[in-house]
Amino acid sequence: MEIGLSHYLTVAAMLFTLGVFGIFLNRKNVIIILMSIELILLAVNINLVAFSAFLGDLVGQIFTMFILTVAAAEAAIGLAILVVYFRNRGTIAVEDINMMKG
Amino acid sequence: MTLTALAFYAFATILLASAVRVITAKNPVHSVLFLILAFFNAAGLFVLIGAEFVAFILVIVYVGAVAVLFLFVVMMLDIDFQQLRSGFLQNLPVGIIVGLILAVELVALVALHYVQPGAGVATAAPAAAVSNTEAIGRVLYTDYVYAFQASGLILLVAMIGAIVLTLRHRAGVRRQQIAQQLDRKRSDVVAIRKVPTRGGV
Amino acid sequence: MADLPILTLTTFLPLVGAFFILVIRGDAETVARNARAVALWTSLITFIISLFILTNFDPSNPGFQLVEEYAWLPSYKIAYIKGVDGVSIWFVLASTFLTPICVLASWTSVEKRVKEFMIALLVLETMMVGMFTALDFVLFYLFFEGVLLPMFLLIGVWGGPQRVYAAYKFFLYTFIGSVLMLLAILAMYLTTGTMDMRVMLDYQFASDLQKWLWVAFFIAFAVKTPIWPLHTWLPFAHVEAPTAGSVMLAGVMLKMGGYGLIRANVQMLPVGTAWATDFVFVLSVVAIMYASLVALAQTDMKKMIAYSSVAHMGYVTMGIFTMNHQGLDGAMFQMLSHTVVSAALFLCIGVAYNRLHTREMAAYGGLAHNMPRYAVVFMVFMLASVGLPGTSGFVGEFLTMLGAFQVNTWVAFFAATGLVLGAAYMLLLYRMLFFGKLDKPEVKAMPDLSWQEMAYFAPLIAIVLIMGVYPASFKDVYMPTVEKILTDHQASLQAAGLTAPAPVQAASIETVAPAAAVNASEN
Amino acid sequence: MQTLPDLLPALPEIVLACAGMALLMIGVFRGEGSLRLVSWLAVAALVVVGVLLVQGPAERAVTFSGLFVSDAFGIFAKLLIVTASALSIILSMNYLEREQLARFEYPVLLVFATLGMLAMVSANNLISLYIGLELQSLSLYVVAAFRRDVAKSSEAGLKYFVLGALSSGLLLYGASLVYGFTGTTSFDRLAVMFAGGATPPLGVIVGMVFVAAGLAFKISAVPFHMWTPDVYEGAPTSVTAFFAVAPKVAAMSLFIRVLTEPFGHLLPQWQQVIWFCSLASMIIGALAAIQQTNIKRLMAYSSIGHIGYALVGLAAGSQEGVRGVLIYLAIYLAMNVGTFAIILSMRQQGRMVERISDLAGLSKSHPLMAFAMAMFMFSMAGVPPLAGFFGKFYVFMSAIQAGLYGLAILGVLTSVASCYYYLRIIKVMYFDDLVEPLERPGRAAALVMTGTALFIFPVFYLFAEPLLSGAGAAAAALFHG
Amino acid sequence: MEIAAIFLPLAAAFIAGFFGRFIGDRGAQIVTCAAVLAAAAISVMLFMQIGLGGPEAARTVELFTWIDSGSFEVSWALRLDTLTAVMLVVVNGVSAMVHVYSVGYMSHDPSKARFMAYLSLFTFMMLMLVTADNLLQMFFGWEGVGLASYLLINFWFHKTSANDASMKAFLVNRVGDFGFALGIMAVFLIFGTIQFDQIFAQVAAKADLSINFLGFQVHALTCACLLLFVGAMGKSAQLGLHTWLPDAMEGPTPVSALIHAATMVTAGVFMLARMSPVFEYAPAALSFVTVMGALTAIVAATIGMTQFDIKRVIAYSTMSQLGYMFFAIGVGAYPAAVFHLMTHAFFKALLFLGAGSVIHAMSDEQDMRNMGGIWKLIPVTYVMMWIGNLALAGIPFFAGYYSKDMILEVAYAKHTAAGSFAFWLGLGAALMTAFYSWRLLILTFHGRPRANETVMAHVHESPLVMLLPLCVLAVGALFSGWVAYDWFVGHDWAEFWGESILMRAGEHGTIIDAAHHVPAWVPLSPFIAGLIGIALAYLFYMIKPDLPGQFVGAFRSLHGIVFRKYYFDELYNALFVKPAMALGFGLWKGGDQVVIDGFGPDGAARVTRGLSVVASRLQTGYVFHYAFVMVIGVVALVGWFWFR
Repeated sequence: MEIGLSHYLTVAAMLFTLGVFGIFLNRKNVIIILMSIELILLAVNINLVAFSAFLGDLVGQIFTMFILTVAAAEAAIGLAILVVYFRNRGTIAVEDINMMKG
Repeated sequence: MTLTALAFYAFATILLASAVRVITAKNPVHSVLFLILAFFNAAGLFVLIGAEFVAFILVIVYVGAVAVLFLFVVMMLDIDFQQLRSGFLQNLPVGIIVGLILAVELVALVALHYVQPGAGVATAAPAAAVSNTEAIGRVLYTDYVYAFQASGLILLVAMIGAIVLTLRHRAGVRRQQIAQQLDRKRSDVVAIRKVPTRGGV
Repeated sequence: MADLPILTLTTFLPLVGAFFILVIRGDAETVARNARAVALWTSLITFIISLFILTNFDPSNPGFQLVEEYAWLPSYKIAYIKGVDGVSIWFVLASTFLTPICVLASWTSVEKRVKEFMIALLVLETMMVGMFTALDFVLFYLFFEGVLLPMFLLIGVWGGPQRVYAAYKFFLYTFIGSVLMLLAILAMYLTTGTMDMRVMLDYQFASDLQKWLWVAFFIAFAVKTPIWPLHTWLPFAHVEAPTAGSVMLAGVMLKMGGYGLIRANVQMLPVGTAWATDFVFVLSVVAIMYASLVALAQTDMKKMIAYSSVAHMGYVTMGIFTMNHQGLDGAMFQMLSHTVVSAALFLCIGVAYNRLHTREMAAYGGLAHNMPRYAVVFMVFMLASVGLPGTSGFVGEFLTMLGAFQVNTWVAFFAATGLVLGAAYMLLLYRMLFFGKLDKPEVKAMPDLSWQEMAYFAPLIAIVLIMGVYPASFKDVYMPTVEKILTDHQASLQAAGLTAPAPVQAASIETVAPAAAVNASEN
Repeated sequence: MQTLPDLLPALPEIVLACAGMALLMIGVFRGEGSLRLVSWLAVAALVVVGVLLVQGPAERAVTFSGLFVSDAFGIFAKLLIVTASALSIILSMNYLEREQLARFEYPVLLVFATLGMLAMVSANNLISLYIGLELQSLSLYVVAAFRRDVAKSSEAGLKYFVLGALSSGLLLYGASLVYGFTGTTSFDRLAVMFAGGATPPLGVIVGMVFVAAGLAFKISAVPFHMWTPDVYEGAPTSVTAFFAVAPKVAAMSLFIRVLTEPFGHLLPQWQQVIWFCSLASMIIGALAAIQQTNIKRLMAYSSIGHIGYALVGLAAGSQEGVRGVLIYLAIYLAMNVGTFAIILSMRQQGRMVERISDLAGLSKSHPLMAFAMAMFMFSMAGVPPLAGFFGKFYVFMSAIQAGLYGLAILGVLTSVASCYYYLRIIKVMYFDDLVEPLERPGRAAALVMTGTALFIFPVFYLFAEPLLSGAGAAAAALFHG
Repeated sequence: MEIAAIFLPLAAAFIAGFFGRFIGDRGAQIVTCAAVLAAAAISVMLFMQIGLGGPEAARTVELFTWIDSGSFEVSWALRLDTLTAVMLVVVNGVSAMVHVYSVGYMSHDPSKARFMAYLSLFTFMMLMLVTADNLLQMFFGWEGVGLASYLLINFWFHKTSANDASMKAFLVNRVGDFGFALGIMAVFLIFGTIQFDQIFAQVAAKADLSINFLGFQVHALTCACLLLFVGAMGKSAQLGLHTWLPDAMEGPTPVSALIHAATMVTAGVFMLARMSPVFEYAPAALSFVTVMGALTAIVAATIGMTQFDIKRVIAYSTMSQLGYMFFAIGVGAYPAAVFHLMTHAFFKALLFLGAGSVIHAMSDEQDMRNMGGIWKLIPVTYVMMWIGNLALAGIPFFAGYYSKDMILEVAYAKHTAAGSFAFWLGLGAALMTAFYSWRLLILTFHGRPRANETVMAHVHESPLVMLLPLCVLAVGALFSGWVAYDWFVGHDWAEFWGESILMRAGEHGTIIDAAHHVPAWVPLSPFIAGLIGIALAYLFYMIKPDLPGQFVGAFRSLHGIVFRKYYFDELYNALFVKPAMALGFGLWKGGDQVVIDGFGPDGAARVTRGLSVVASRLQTGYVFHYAFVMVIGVVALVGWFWFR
């Protein structure tokens, strides 16, 4: 059985789903949410790289690199915000993040 | 079953399994470690598919920087893991249903509906003789210079942001002022007074 | 004067006055005094200028006159077009005529925030005049809705205890009605490619489209008019509004609905009109009887007059949709008459309210003893409201019923019950206020009309009587237009392949004895 | 040999980027207390950019290997963005100083955010789209949490960040699908591919939906709006003022460009999506706002509603529709900036207040301010004769033209419902009694509120035509072929 | 000249009403009396000129256009023909007497000027009514007199009972006017005009038309006539719409004399006479008129026998006499009706003014049970009342004899079921008329005094200014029948009436001609009935004063019904007034507030608020919920494309 594009895409799709799943099922720890986001981005990257390879087109890989760059920056900012939040509230439990609602 | 297939399934399985652990692990430290594992496996997949450069970047940038940063923050925040332990998932059933629908939609999409786009789309098709890394290098600073520069700005913003948000000048924190220390003269600091005896202070 | 853009001048002069009031500075007393003076003079000058509209108007010409046209938003084919014809001219004058009266009526009764009050009043005038003179649909809509803003504030800031509810209800109710009209206007624009109402008047819209458009316009104007069952905002708005607000509301704003019905529904959408005539008849008749009965049950005098307005406007809608000479003519006249009479009645109530600060009828009684002048004034308007022949109220009411009788005797029959019911509640009101023993000390202390009050009642009385005895003085101005509307209506119905809904109509329009209405039987 | 790309079309962006870095340096070297200087310099830079935009060539120019496009549409949108940014920087200075937030990074971050927005508007490729979007978003995440010692602010930042990252993920996933199913990320090529009129593969459509979802998040269209109220409430008010306008305009412009240029021929496919989002936004915006007591939160729902109306024009998918949206955005900008100028002036006894009831009796203590606010509220409600009406007017016109009768009817009905809460503010200001007067507004705020108020009423009336024709040209640029 | 006759009272009313304060009470009295007297003099001259000058003297004076709407054209105009001339004399004549009388009667009232103004205003309105050359102007006068009546009944507006009575009068009249207005519309629909000349010219041609009224295909002229008759019923207090008339006695007595006896209430008769050319072609309508008239005559007479208020008795008598006039019209004898109208005006005004004089003498006491034994104290009044009653009872050679006999004769001569019905009822009513007339006389003037002593001490004859009008009217009551018999219904009638009244000839010529050929017992019967009535009254109240009590005791239930006026007021209250109020209240609270507002604006607002609570609850504040919503959104949208 030849490993084709669909296999990669399926893996990516499942990974993406897991990432999404992680975000909205997690109630305890914001960091997990940030990691879920990393999973989503990873899924996107797998998708892009797989497409790129099977299309014989480099754009996907270039795109992936930019995504990696931006994701790193995003992680930095996300963690910074998290730290600020933690300093203010002394918790990072997702359930506690609801001072504002309605 | 070829070796590639075997490798693919191995990487893919470990990748997904560790992803599951990432979101289910009770201890965030474990989550981070599983995340790193996932990254490694994804890099493996990239290598399998022939995208070495991206794979390296993934390992270097992600595992080396991002994941470690996560770990660092997790450690730093000093969270009471016991408190965080108890279960998630109040709306698990609905969540699972939605998640399953999403998975089915996406998987079915790529598995059943994939059509190779028409020919003649490859703009930056790597020449046969050129390695993956070189091919990327050729376009990254030419065709994609705009995006490259812009992502530089993004990193700059991230830097500014991180500093703005987390850097604090604490009042009353004493710092070592070497020049000042060296510059100190005895006369500035020590005053000798004659104390009369039995007079009290 | 003829060369000046009189209509524009009339429209925006109050705004200029409002601006001057805005920049008045000084201590509260001075500001109030100056604001009143400026408002009075501005509105008086506006009224005088608006009289030139009348003198420059050629009554024999049924089309639009004094037309002013400027490019405004050419990229959307929206222009600044103004003009008057027989249908609109009186409403312009009514607006400019009532505003100074309102200023006078608020002279002493409005004590807080006089400056803002006068500004709101003048802005209101601009909006009303603008609406009646607009010939571009966007302009029309702008002014039509623009009326809501000052009125909302008038009710909300200077109103009675329930003013907030009333203001909201008024605003949202009328707003929801007119947004649908906006869509209809857009649809018409997209069909004709212009916002020029003159073009739309001549345009033959597709029959199916006409019905939809008709419904949209009708809802908007039915709320404004108001037609049962879309009337419930009116009692609250009237009751809570300050006197000037009620006067403007009853005097002019309700006429916007009637004017719109004639202008848009009848003139532009003849097929829709023919299609919906019976429906409107039912609503009108229900309005007349229902509102009259409800008025009978009121103890608050403003509310009673408010419900009487609903009933009287029921005659208007009924008259309009008879689409015969007497009906349409009567509807126009009824609107004019109602303008004066209801405005005057609210002013009358204002007189009592200013002295005793209650609108409960039971709180009064026996006023005829100590306020004979007031009693006479009120009596005149009460009788006009009842529709006594010789007053303005009779002519319109009778003509509309006469028109309706030719179309459908049921309609006329039920409408005529309004004669009885209308008399019942008005007499009840008058009796509660003026008759009986004068035994309440605070009522006894009420002084009779001041000269200032007489000054604004006198012209109103004169108009009521002139309209009643020699209606031609008012009718001649719009008759050619009414005739043109009717002939156009027939022509477009024929063009659409529809004959007139009833042979009666054709007969009465051709000024032949309506023998066709009466089937010769062999006996 | 590779030649230097044509930089001229991107001149405004380049200038702004350089200016941003220069401002950063100035701030760093001058240290504390340089907020005002940096802010004014930032404003100056934005003005320069504005001038460059106006003076620059209006015809379509593509550069940076097709990653970047400059056209009349972009220029129109960028002008709006630059204006909004400049005004919000002006408005924020006083606020920041009084709230002990006077740090020079703030204007710098706003400049970078603005730069990101300009890049978004000019994106001609999914990659440049993403990069621009992230440049903007990252800056905004930071400023949302800018008031780092206040829990609400950091919560706002956190929520915004988490959901923003999720939306980026969605967008990227969609982009990857589009790329995979078509083989290209270039807008021009995508447009050519779909020009045939054949039904595209499902993958493209799904990808497009994901991309649309990502962008809908940025404009806070329902159901991707959930972050908006919390972030608006939690973020520092000056940030909220900024959020309410510039990013909305940018994201909306980008949304328009994406849907009309590369996916322009897929109108039948995305029309329903936009139809749904539009309707849902109008309804949620109108309904949820009624319950609010916090004026910032109210403005959040109001902006959701407004986006719904703007989307009505987009749902029409026609040149007229786009034109309507652009006009809507321009008017929306004026109303919002003006309103926030007033909200930023809501101070009692030296502290900010943000409850609606704090406005009670404003018409007595500050009649002109109350009047301006009333104008803004009526305008937002879309009551003629204020400019807000014209915004709705044009979008609904295009909706009817496109046959979207149901959307138009429901739209106008929700506009009545939304009227309810706008009227409530007026009611509080005019009908309620004065409890405690607000402090006098600062000069900058007063100027801005006067200016915008004048714009939405007399100025717009007399000089609307240039705006309308400008929007017309901008819309035409998108439908060039 | 004719303009002066009509507008002098208006001018007087205006002056007295608005400038009463400046010219004083005396001035107002002088102005109004002078104006009306002058008008009366002119009226007599006009009568000479037109009534006696032959048909060619009839003319119409156009003043100016009133309403002009398409084919609907109405002018203010004065139509002067014999009918009008007769009415002018009656109206102006009686009015002048009442004006003069009022000067004395109202001498203690503080608002004399107002009273005189109202009276003059009424006179003007009545004149407008009778000179109308079209239905609408008649309607103007019609409503105008209603207004004046309203004002005058309510003259003492501090009295609640007067308030009630005036409102009732206005409203009941409005019910009639409702029919009148519809009738005018029907006439317009049929003839295309409402001008009398033009209508009359077309009647014959339109005789066979039918019209769709309220879904029924009915004979056009009958329909129009019946509608007009509803108007007449209201104004002339015919059975069904009569309830206001007795209550109207709340007004000052001169008012009752002028308005509620002599002039206004006869407007219905006048209108039907005026419309005679149309009614002649609507026999079914005429039959209805006959029956209604006859019923009114008898019912009113029965009630009149039981009442104790002196004015009410006369009021019921008026109603009864109006019934006579109507059945005369019903059988087609318009001249007879107008004849009775004229004579009745004189003797009924005389009776009322006499009653006023009695009341004046008795210090405003109206209940006959508190009178008695005063005939020596006020002899002139006593004589006047005798004259009036004799005329009323139809005793030969008094005015009433001629007219009432004539009416009964024509009813008999009609030889139809309705005619005979009317004849026999009329005969019965004549008996009762005589009975209650003498009951009134005896109770008021004879027997022992039942008033208290202070009242009795003050009993005095009225001043000359009051007695003089009485005398003038008495002359009318004595001689008007005899003088006018030949003109009105005698051998000169055709020449006298000219074209102002149309009667179609039957087999014996017109009905008037036929009436001259009835059997001899017919003209005698009313006289005999009258004598029996007088005798009974004498028996009951003079000879055996306890007989009435026994009688009432024997027929308690019957008497109860009659005494309570057949429960019309109660019935109407229960049937119309209360339900209307209840309905109004119900529609207001239930219809407006619960249904319309509940399902309309308030309901919408409530639903909106409810939804808004739901909408803001969706905003939980939890970031995972937000993400969840986003994901659901995406899944749904994608799913939609999947399953589209």
